[in-house]
Amino acid sequence: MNEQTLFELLQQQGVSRRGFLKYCTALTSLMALPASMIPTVAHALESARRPSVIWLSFQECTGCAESLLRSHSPTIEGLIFDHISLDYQHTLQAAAGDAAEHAREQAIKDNYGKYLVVVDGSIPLADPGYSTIAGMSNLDMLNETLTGAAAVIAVGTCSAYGGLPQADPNPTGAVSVSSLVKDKPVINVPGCPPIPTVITGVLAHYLTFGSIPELDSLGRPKVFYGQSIHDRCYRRPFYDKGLFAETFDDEGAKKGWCLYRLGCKGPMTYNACATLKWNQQTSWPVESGHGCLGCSEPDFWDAGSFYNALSIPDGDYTRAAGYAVATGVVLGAAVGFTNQKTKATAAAQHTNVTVDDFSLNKKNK
Amino acid sequence: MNNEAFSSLEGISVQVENPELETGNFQSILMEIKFSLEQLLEQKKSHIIDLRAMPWSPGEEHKLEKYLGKGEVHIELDALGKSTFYETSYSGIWVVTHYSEDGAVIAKAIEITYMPEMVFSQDEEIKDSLERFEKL
Amino acid sequence: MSASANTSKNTLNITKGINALKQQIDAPTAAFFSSCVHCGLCAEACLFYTETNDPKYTPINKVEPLRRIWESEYTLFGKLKKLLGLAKPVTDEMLAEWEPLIYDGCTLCGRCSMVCPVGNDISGMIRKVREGMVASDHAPEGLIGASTRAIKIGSPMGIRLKALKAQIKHIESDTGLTIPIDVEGADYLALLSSMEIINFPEYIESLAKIFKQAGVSWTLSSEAFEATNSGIQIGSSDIARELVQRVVDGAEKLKVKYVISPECGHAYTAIRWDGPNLIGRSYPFKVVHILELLDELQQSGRLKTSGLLEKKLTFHDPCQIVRKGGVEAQPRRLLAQVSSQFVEMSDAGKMNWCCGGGGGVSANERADELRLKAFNRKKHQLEEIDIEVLVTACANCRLILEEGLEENNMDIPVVGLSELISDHLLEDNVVEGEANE
Amino acid sequence: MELFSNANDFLLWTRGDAFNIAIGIFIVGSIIRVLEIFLLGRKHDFSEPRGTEWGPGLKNIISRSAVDSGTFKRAPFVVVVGYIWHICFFIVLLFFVPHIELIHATLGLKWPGIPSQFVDASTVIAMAALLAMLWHRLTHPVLKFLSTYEDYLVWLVTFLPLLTGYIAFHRMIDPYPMALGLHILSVELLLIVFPFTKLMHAITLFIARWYTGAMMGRKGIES
Repeated sequence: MNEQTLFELLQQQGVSRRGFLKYCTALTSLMALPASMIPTVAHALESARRPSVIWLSFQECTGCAESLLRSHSPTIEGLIFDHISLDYQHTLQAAAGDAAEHAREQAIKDNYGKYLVVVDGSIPLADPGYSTIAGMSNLDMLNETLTGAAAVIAVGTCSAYGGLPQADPNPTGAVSVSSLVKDKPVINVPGCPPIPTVITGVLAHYLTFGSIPELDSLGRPKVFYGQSIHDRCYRRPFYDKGLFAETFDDEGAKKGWCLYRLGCKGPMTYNACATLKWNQQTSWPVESGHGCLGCSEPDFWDAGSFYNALSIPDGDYTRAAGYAVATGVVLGAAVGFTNQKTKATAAAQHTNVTVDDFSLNKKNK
Repeated sequence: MNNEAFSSLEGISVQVENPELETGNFQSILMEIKFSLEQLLEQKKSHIIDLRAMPWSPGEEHKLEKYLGKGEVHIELDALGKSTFYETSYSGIWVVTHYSEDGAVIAKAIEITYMPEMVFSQDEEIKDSLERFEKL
Repeated sequence: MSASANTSKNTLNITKGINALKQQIDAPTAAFFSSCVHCGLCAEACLFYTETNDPKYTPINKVEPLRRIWESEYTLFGKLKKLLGLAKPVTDEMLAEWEPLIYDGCTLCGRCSMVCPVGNDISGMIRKVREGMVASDHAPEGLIGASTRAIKIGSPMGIRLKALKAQIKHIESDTGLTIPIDVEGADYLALLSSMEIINFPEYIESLAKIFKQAGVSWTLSSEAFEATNSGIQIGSSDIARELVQRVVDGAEKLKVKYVISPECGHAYTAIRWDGPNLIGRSYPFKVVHILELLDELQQSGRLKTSGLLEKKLTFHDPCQIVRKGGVEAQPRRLLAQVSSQFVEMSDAGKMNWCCGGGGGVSANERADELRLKAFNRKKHQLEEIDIEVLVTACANCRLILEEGLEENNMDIPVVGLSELISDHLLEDNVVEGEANE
Repeated sequence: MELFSNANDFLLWTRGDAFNIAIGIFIVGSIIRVLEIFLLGRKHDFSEPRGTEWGPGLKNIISRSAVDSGTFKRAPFVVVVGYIWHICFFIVLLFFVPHIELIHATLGLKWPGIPSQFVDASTVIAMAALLAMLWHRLTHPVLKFLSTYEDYLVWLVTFLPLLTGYIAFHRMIDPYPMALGLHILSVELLLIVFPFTKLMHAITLFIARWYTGAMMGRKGIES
């Protein structure tokens, strides 16, 4: 199984050399590699094998899979999907029940040590009953599936960082994949959902080079998450000029000014929306006039209001300040009155100084 | 469903409200092109600028294409969907667009070269042609 | 009275000193210490630093004993520090070390208080530290002597009424003028500083001449002629109170409407600003500085002068009268009447530099060497303008200036402003003649 | 950083609990300090005033910002660098848009910001001024003599917010939430240290200037 190289597979489908080059060009662009890498990509693909992929869905909304599969025109992403062997995806596969689980076990056995595991959704630890598949807890299934995996791709913010299920108060005790998996490489592809191009870009990288791309400190591929939304935002010049939309329908908003004051989390969010855009590169949230929510960052649900500027504190600081004023007044008054007493005591203890009191005058006498 | 109609800004006739809005990429690309043209002449070295790898404000990319204009050569290729190659009004500067089989843009680049690599017949396939002729 | 020296059971010690410092701290002091950022600008305002380049004379450093008491007694954080043994205490040794800074290296000129960017009245705080110094027996010998003489004899220089009367007699016979003494119901009671009685009796003569022309009803008091208040200089409110009380008693006895503070800096501060607070009540009379009175007489046309002194001269602003007393415009208006070549020295007016002998420094022989060094500032100021006559309005400044000029071989006569005015008084008959026209 | 699972967690903590604690200590401490001052009171002044207190006191609050020419000539460095530092610091503090947003959210006041390039330049100048002041403190005989550990502590906690702000603005630490968190934390450190150090001058100098101005005004002295 899967012993054919990708190039051979394409040839079988009647794809010409030019078609292959075009495919490589698109793939290089997809992986956000410089165009000068096209020959390298082509060379790598000539000998690349079709990997087996097991897709596990835990506490999730299927939005990530939708993002990827419902791209309304099957483009290069679709091509990539044709060229992996998706051996288990319980939402998509035809098989059900024991047969489905058998497919998973079979894929593990056949590709031991070489297959990829894609996870979307977080894993509940408070009570396994919150999410089970075929009577098996998510944690058990993850552990079992991971035994022979080459690497894990955590697709979506839920699997990458816990996401919505983990948001305060986190009733299910949801955790991310990376907090459980310590002995395998984990690639986080966060986003709610992630840009489909990014999901396929990461798969393409593994497919092409057989290795995982360079990751940042949060386990995200640097090629896609290396720069903040803010730094690549076309509205950035307005931020630098101090021109801000104050409401969603004011003159500033119409002129396309910066959305920072309307709560845009662009400065703290690392993602590729500003360049890759969404819906076949049609637009992206900021271009549509709404600030970035920061969906590719850990705990973005709990990072304060989506409509508050980033620098605004989230805590109940007015109450804290109120208590502080009251405490300050009480303590200050107490200290103040003690001081008055100290001073009054000093005044009471004062003895009138006369010139006769100087020891010099006493001696002279 | 007409996918092509929704595959680009021009397709849904968006009116750009603020044409002055610029990222500054327009100017920097012109600089990069100028530098690449010098390299092409002096060292015969081609260069590709991937237009997908940079942020654009609405309409800015279109402005660049308009600025470069269209030249004498226009090539269309049909492999895994359409691809168009045209030389701009500046010789040596090509705009290359790859479409998927459904007409969606999958890659777009400016190439500074004598002729985009992909247009040339490929050795592997010339060999294949030869084989087929030998069989005659 | 002198026998009480033996019987005084009141021992001055560090406990008393600390207690006195505790008593001195008020809201302004706390605000000042809270605000200091150690910028060091006050050093540049202090002639003891500028002329020695010794950082220990930085004004804010001088008030360190008071700051320590404030921190450990009147701030919550300081109290905690004290509880944990982290506070730096005020000890007898510390006060002994600070004594020369407080008495020899500060004339209470108040220049630092004008310069401080956060607005701290540093010289006011140094005055407060002196209270603690006195209570802990750390006052310098010279000032103890002056205070003792002031209390026991009635004058810091030991001048008795007899000596004043002799001077008066001398003046009266010389000029034919009358110097009224103990005239009940007079409008003005004139005070004198002992320096004026001994060194500059011309002042008394000038007063008599001017008041005669202006028709001012005035008197001296045999019980309260001394204006100098050594208690203010040594920094003891108790001693100062007793001395102020004598003046108030004398003035009340003669039922005068005004008391005239003479050409003496600290006398003005003592009687005008500190006095009512020392005795804890307002006066039934008003206090005017002689320059204020002369200016008023001149403005109202009662004082007429003739002729202009055609020598290049300048006015040395006495700190306590100008910077700390608010009498700045008056001497300049008066000088404009009698001189044609008046020039200001650099930093003139409320930013003028001290002569170096104020605040009791002149009475403190130990400080002589430092004082002469500090005089270099004045020397430079005077050299810049090259004048022929130096006018001032403080007998103490005048003495210090004369000594400093002599030490530096600068031949410039120093004149009191009242004296200069009286020298240019219009002759009586001419006044009448003018009045007839 | 074991306390926090990630940089965002850290940022949230600095903007949440840590901010509450810092603002609490700042408010409690500052109120105590101000009450300590006012409750000490002033003795009634029996001397006959020549002028008023309120007007000259308020005037002195403003006029003390200007130094007399003689002192300026003697210490131009302290005056010039002091001015540059305070002006640049307030530009950065009050006109950087994220700061305005914070003030708007906490105090409800709002005003227009200025281009971030100016803020950026002001930050650099303010840091340079602070470094120059540190150098001056370490070399000038008077400042060397006067300085205590507190002066250097205050210098540090004042410098850190500028440095971390600069780092965050230029994304010199990855990830950004960590940089921003460090910036906020450094400001919180400043707020906490504020009531216990000479940083209090930012509040008490108004009181000090008023008292001195009032005292002089009473005597009829131009301050």
